[in-house]
Amino acid sequence: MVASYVPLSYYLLLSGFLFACGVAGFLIKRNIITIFMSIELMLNGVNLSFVAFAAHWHALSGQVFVFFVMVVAAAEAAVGLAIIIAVYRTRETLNVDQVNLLKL
Amino acid sequence: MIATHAPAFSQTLPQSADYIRILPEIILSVFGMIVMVLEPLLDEETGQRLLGLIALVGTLAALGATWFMAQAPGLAFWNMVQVDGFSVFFHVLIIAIAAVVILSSYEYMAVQRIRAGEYYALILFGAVGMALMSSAIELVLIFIALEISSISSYVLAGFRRHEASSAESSLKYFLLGSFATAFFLYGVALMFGATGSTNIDQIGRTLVTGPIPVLAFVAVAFMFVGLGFKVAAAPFHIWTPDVYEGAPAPVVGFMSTAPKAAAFAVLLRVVFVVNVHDIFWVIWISAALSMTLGNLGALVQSNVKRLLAYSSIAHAGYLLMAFAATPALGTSAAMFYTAAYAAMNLGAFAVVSHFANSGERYVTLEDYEGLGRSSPLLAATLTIFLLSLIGIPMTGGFFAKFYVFSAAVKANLIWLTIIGVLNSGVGAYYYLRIIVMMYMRESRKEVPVTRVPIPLGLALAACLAATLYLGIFPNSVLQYAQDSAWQLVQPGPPETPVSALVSTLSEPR
Amino acid sequence: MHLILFLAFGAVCVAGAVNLLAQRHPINGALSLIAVMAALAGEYLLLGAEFVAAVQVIVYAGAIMVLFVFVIMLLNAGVEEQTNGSRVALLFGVPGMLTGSVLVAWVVLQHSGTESVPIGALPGHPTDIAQLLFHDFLLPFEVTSVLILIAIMGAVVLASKPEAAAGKVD
Amino acid sequence: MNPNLNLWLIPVLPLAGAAINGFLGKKSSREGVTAVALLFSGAAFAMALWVAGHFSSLLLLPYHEFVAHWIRSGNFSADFSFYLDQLSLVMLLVVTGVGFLIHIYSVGYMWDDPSYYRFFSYLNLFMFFMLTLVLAGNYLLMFIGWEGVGLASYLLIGFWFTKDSAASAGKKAFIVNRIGDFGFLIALFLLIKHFGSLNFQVFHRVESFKAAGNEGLLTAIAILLMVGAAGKSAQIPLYVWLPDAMEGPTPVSALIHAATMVTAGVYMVSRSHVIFENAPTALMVVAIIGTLTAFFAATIGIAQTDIKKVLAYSTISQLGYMFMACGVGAFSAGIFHLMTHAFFKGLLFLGAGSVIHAVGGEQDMRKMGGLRSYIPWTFLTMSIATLAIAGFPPLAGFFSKDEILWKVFSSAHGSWVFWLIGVVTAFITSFYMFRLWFMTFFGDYRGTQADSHGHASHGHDSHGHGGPHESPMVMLVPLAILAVLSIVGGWVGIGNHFDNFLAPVFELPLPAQSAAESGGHMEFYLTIVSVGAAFLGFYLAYLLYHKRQDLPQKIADGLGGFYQAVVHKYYIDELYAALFVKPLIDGSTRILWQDVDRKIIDAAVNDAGDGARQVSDEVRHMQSGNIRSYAAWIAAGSAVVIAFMIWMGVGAR
Amino acid sequence: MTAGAWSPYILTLVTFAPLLGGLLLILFPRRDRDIRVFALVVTLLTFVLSLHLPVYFLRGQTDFQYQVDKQWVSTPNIHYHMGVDGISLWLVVLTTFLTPLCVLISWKSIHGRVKEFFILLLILETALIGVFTSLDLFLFYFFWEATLIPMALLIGIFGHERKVYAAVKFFMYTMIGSVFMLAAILWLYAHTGSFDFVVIRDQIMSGTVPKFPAAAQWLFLGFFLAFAVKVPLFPFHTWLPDAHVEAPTAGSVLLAGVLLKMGTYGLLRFNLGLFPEQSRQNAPWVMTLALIGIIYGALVAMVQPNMKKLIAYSSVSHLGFVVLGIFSFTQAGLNGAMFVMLAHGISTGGLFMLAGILHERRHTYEISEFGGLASPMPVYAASYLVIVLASVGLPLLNGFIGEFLVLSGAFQDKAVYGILGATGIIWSAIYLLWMYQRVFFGKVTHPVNNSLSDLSGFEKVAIWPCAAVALVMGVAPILWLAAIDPAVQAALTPVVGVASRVVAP
Repeated sequence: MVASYVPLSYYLLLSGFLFACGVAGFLIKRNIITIFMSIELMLNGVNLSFVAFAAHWHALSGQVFVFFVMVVAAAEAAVGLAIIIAVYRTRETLNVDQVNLLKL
Repeated sequence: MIATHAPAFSQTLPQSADYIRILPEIILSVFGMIVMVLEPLLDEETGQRLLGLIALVGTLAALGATWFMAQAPGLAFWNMVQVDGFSVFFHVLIIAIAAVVILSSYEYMAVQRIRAGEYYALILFGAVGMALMSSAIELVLIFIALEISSISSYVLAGFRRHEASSAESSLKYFLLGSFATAFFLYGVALMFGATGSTNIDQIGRTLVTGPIPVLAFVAVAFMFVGLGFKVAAAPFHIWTPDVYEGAPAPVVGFMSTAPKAAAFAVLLRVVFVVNVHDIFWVIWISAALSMTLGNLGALVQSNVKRLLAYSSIAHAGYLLMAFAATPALGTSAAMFYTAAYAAMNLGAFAVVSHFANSGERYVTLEDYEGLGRSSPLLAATLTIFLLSLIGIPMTGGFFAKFYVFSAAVKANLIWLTIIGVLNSGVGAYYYLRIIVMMYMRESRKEVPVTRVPIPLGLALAACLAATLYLGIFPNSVLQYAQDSAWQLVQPGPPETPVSALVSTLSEPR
Repeated sequence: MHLILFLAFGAVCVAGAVNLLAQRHPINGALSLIAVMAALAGEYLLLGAEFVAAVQVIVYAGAIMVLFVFVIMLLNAGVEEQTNGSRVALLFGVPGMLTGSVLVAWVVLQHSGTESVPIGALPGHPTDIAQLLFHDFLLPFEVTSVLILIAIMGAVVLASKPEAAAGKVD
Repeated sequence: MNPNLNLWLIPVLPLAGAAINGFLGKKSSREGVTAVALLFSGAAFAMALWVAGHFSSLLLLPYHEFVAHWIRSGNFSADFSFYLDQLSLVMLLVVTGVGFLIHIYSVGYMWDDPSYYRFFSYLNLFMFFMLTLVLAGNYLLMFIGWEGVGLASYLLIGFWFTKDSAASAGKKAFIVNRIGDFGFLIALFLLIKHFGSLNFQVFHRVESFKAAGNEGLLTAIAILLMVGAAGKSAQIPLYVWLPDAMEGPTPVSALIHAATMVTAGVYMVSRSHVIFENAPTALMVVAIIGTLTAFFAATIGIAQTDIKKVLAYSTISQLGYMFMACGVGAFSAGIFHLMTHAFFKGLLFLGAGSVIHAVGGEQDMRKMGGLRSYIPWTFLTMSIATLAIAGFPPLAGFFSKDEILWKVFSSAHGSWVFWLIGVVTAFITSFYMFRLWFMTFFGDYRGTQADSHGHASHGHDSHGHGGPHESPMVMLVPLAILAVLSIVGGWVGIGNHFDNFLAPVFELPLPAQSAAESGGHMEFYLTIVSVGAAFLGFYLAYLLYHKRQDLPQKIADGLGGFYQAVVHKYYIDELYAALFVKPLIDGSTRILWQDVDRKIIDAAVNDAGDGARQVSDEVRHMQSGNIRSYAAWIAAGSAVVIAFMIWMGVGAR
Repeated sequence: MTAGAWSPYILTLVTFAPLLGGLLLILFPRRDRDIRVFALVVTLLTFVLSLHLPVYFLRGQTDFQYQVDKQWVSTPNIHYHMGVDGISLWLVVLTTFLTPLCVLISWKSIHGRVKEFFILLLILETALIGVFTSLDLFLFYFFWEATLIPMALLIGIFGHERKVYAAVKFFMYTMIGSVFMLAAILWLYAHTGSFDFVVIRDQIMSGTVPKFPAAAQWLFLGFFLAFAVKVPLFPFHTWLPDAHVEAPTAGSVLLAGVLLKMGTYGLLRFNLGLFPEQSRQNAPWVMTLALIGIIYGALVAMVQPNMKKLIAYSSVSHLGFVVLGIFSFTQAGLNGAMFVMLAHGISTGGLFMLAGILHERRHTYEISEFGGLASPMPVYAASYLVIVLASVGLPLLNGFIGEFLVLSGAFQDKAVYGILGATGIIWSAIYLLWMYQRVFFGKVTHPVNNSLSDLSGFEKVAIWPCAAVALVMGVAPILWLAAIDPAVQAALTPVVGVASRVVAP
């Protein structure tokens, strides 16, 4: 019976993988929106480990944290997308590599 | 190993004391809403004045409120916020910064044709977040507050959004900011995993007892990345110049002081309360890097805002030196530094924003040629701020650097100190360049010099007064900082490891 | 049994994440992200966090991602072109990311203990959560209102047409 | 107890004169200036005489007079204190007396000079310093006078500063003297280090010091002192400044560069005789230098055509005699010659001045001749002086020179080599002096009026007037007095009176009659020889420059290169220029300034600055402006941080 | 004694009177004449006040006098601790003496921005006095840095062609030099818990400072570097010529007259006072540098075509004497060093004024532009000669006393030092007299020079005091030495104390 339980570390590995994917996405994707999405991916990864730890510690506060993360994610989404729109208005592009007026 | 809250449902409601302990935040948000609501009802001109006035009143009221808050030290809202000298200090600082920024924005609003309502509201709300950061001891709250301050800064950075540069800076700030936030968050998660709690005090207590799990180390690392980004510490500083260059000048003044102060407050709590002293080396290196990169980067800049951005990186480096020092000294030194830095940097940016004129046309060094002749008073003021940034006696910057360095030396960080003093020597050069431009060159280009409006004058006067006061009578402020720092780190975790660690290398050889 | 479920959901997550990286078109990226979220909801269920799972589906996958898709449509973002603006990203970033994640993974395996998590070990009853949310975490909860307020305001300020602003001052 | 002589007044009086003339002279009339100058220098002379009068009444000698503290540093102290004994008395009289006479002479000589007052102010200033030197109670005070006379001579040589040669000559004199002073200073440092004091009382400790096995140190001190003396008294190798110094007005040459200042070296050496006597090696050095200088300078004197240059070299040569004397321990003889030399050489210069004055500023003897009819008085006095210096008995020069030669031969430190050279020098001396005499006063006048006008232009003290003419009374009177002194001045040496007078200073045993007896005949023969040398010189000069005036040219051609060398003073100046001056200037300019300062140090500094900017440029390029690269930095940085922390954490447990 | 009533306040008064004046000046209307007069009055007043110090100074007493010690900042424990001994006493007076002359010399030469000029000058004076009077290391550093800005601005705003370069160079050189001192000071504070010079010195002497032996050498170097740059010692001297050539006359006067002394004063007070043992150990190479400075400076000065550059390099040479004297650790050497400081302040200050006067008339410092000036401007030439001779070190003028004492001190320490140093007297004669000849003697080469006007009233009033003081100092050095000697003796005792330990084997 015990054997069939899933070790905590598995969850953590999964969450870590998601987080890493998010980072990778930020690094390799060109489209601003996609980059933003990979940030969301990172947050999801974090959420998973929160929940896993919550279960591990028997501490609900972990789960509560997840809610707040979601709220923040929503807020970020709203503002972020607005910013993206603003940028698109001024630059007519969604490619990060072309958003580099400010440099040096 | 029990969760923060009692499993039994306690039906107690918040006491009035709880509310008093967050009174400034409440007042700020209330005024923020008022501004927001009034904004559509007023036409442009009256809007500019009235809303600004209201916001100013709000900040002043909040400042008053901090006094009440200071009267009621202790925990509030079930260990969410802790009111102590430390948090009061940063409340006052942040709110004062907000007030000054509002004052110095008055003219800017009109010149840059910016919608005042949201602007002031955002500043007020942002102040709420930052103030909370300084008093929160619950990672959840810290996270939320951090986000509030960040998001408001993202938006403020993009306020001149018909300018491509402004939008871009906003985007950069936003994307990288949330990227860093994710790191911070992951750190929090791991910390929660390592200790089973998200309450800083509890974490600290857990970690002091028994061996520290490696997970905690990783967690601290991740949190440091997140916070390091916010305070623009190398190697996470890299966003700063671009964002500062693109963002509206007064906003930069705000961004470079208030959120930084708040982030430093959090960092202080994290580093010194969650005392994983091995972070020491990371901070050591980060400090050295920040100073060096910041100063070197600034040497050849021709855009004043960008130059000051690099200088802010360097100053973050100086500040971090304090973190590498022993808690009590380091904390007080860092607190003093944030205050002094806020005063002088706000002042400098106030001048810059006034001088930049509409569309921020005049922000290159050449534009400052002969300013000493065309408007001596303004030039003299800016000079004093710059001297303070260099760290010349009679100015706050001098004592700030001085305390940080002496804290470092006390902790036997001889080499870090030498790097620091060398940097402050080299750094003098680029501030001097501005002074040289203003006094020793004749203006070649026609730069209109508009007279300084009263609000800006007030702002400048305030900054000037603060800078000089801190430079001549640093005692009171420093005393306060030290007392509160003492409270903060009491019962200070054993300092021996740190000293032992550093004393090994810092033997003069 | 649980292990199998975990692996199943996990496989979906991984697939979705990788797909997000692989896909060139934002829409596909968004869809694969939604898939990831859905699968995560499953994982939450395995961990006994029903309420979280629900919210995950409703708010995250439902609301936020819809917003994304909406914006993608609005700006009718096409397939991203393969510019290479940054060598640094590939020279330092990716290796850094890899080493970092490997290290973290190693730490997780080594030091977080492998004691397994039984199903339903932590019944996340809405009542308990409410108790936490509206009592212990009351302040953060209230503060989020400010956060959202800012978000809305920011969105309005930034997304509103510049002409509007210009016309306003004229 | 001694009566208070108020010696300090003697130097201070001329100083007052100098100050008054210096500040007020410009306004006041020539007569006023004259009055002040003569009054104060005369007062000094009178005072000196008065002191001499009271000298016998002094109970204990030397007489000390403390005036005021000067330097007090730790246990070292040097005060304004004066010191009087027979030696300084002699010097005092010579300086004030000759000085006063020359003041009088100058009134006539400089009357037409536009900056008359400046001249007398300088001249009084010189008197002040010279008297300080003579009366000083310690070496440091002496050093004041020492450098002070250097200053005065600098000012007076460069008196006609619009003339570049004059200015350069002044500078040269000062700097060469400085080189000598350098040695003097080091000697003083040695004294301070080992005796802790510079007062002349240290002499009492010299014997014990030597007994302690420090003869080497004493030798060093003595030689260094000699270096100083060589600078001041124009001895080899530092004599080069004196001939140039003739650029100054002739009275200056007479006073400073013949009678008084240049003899300061002799005085100083005699003053330090205790040290020298205890350092035989040093004595030998002094003797050699003196002898060489005497001979060497004399040879140069042969070929000079400028009347003053001839006298200059003869001065150097005569000073050489004095050092020769000192070198063999016959200090009194040296001082004796110093005194007589002051008389006749002063007279010679004044006479030469009178001649120059007469021919309107001409100094080249080839443009003179036959002047004895024009300026009889000058001729007469000059002749006396010439006889005196040539060493014809019974004139002053004879006694002193003879004394020296005898001492050189007889004294313990002496040797016949010195004597031989001395005699040859005496011959040469008499030869070139009579050469001068004949060229100037005999034959027929070779100068033209046009010349005198021509020379009037280059800033000289000349006034275009017709024909050579006798000088005014005010100039002739000093000539006369000095002439008398040149005759009788030597008589004090008869029967060793002079020696005996100075004996207490030099602590010589009074010359035992026995020694005189034994040496009596020998001394007589030697005297014959030297006098013979003098006559020989006279005859040769007569032969070459009066009887067969074509011969000199032939001989010159015969000698060829050597003659040229002599004419050009053996190219010593050129040598020094090539050896020291040029390398110094070029080296400093090229290597030190251009290379080290600019190309190395300053360049290094600036490069550091530029380097910083270079790095800064690199740093800026981190700021590529590309968001993804920024993210990459963050990711990489965080990776490092995480790795480090994990390492730490693993280490921690 | 009547001084008693004043004594606690006099130093504060003297130090801050100029600053007060400067602040008042800010409120003045821009009427140049009033500003000049006011500045003159203030500086003269300061001078008169400062005379109180030597008048009531208790000679032969070694410890600090007129002390005032109030706590300024409680933590870190910074005190407003001021006091003078025989060493700093005269430097203060030197400062207050030179500043009025600077005002006079700038009377006509400064046209634009007169107000700023005099404000800066007054602030500078306060900072300079403060450096010499403060006994609290922090306070000292405070004033030390404070001198930087006004000087840099004076050079940069009122200077000549390459003023900016010179100003920045000056600033950066000194800044970077002094930060090391800051580090050293901080270390001392960290390990002694005090900034008070006296306290720290006593603690070090009693050997109660933890880790001191290990750090001492570095601390010594930290202080030394800051001072060496200021002096300036040989390899660090290149800022000086530029700064001097570009600076306005008053700037040069104070720079050469006082600022450089800050360096030597620091060496004497702090390096000797706090690190006697290290001073001993490092003396050989320090003295070598000093000797190089003496000879090198002189030789380079000799070939300068620019009068001000020449004087600047001569300062390098003279200050070399000072360092030589200080590190000879002999009574004579230190007395001499102190005396050279004062003498150099007077004579070089005078030289710069004279050069400035010439520049006013001809707007150039090139020596080749002049020649034969003695004819058109005799009084000027005479005054110049006196100052030159003082600087050459002619007995009975101030230069000689100091150099003689220094050299004899150095000689007592090691003969070769004295001998090499003594060559300096030859060099100085060469370059100064040569320059004097080229400028004043010979015929007037440039016709324009014929019409040069001689010294004006103001200029006489500015120059002649220097000449007079030079003479008095030469004739009656006892007046100064009486106060200096005991102080120097006190300063020496620790060094002599360690001497036995160090040079034993």
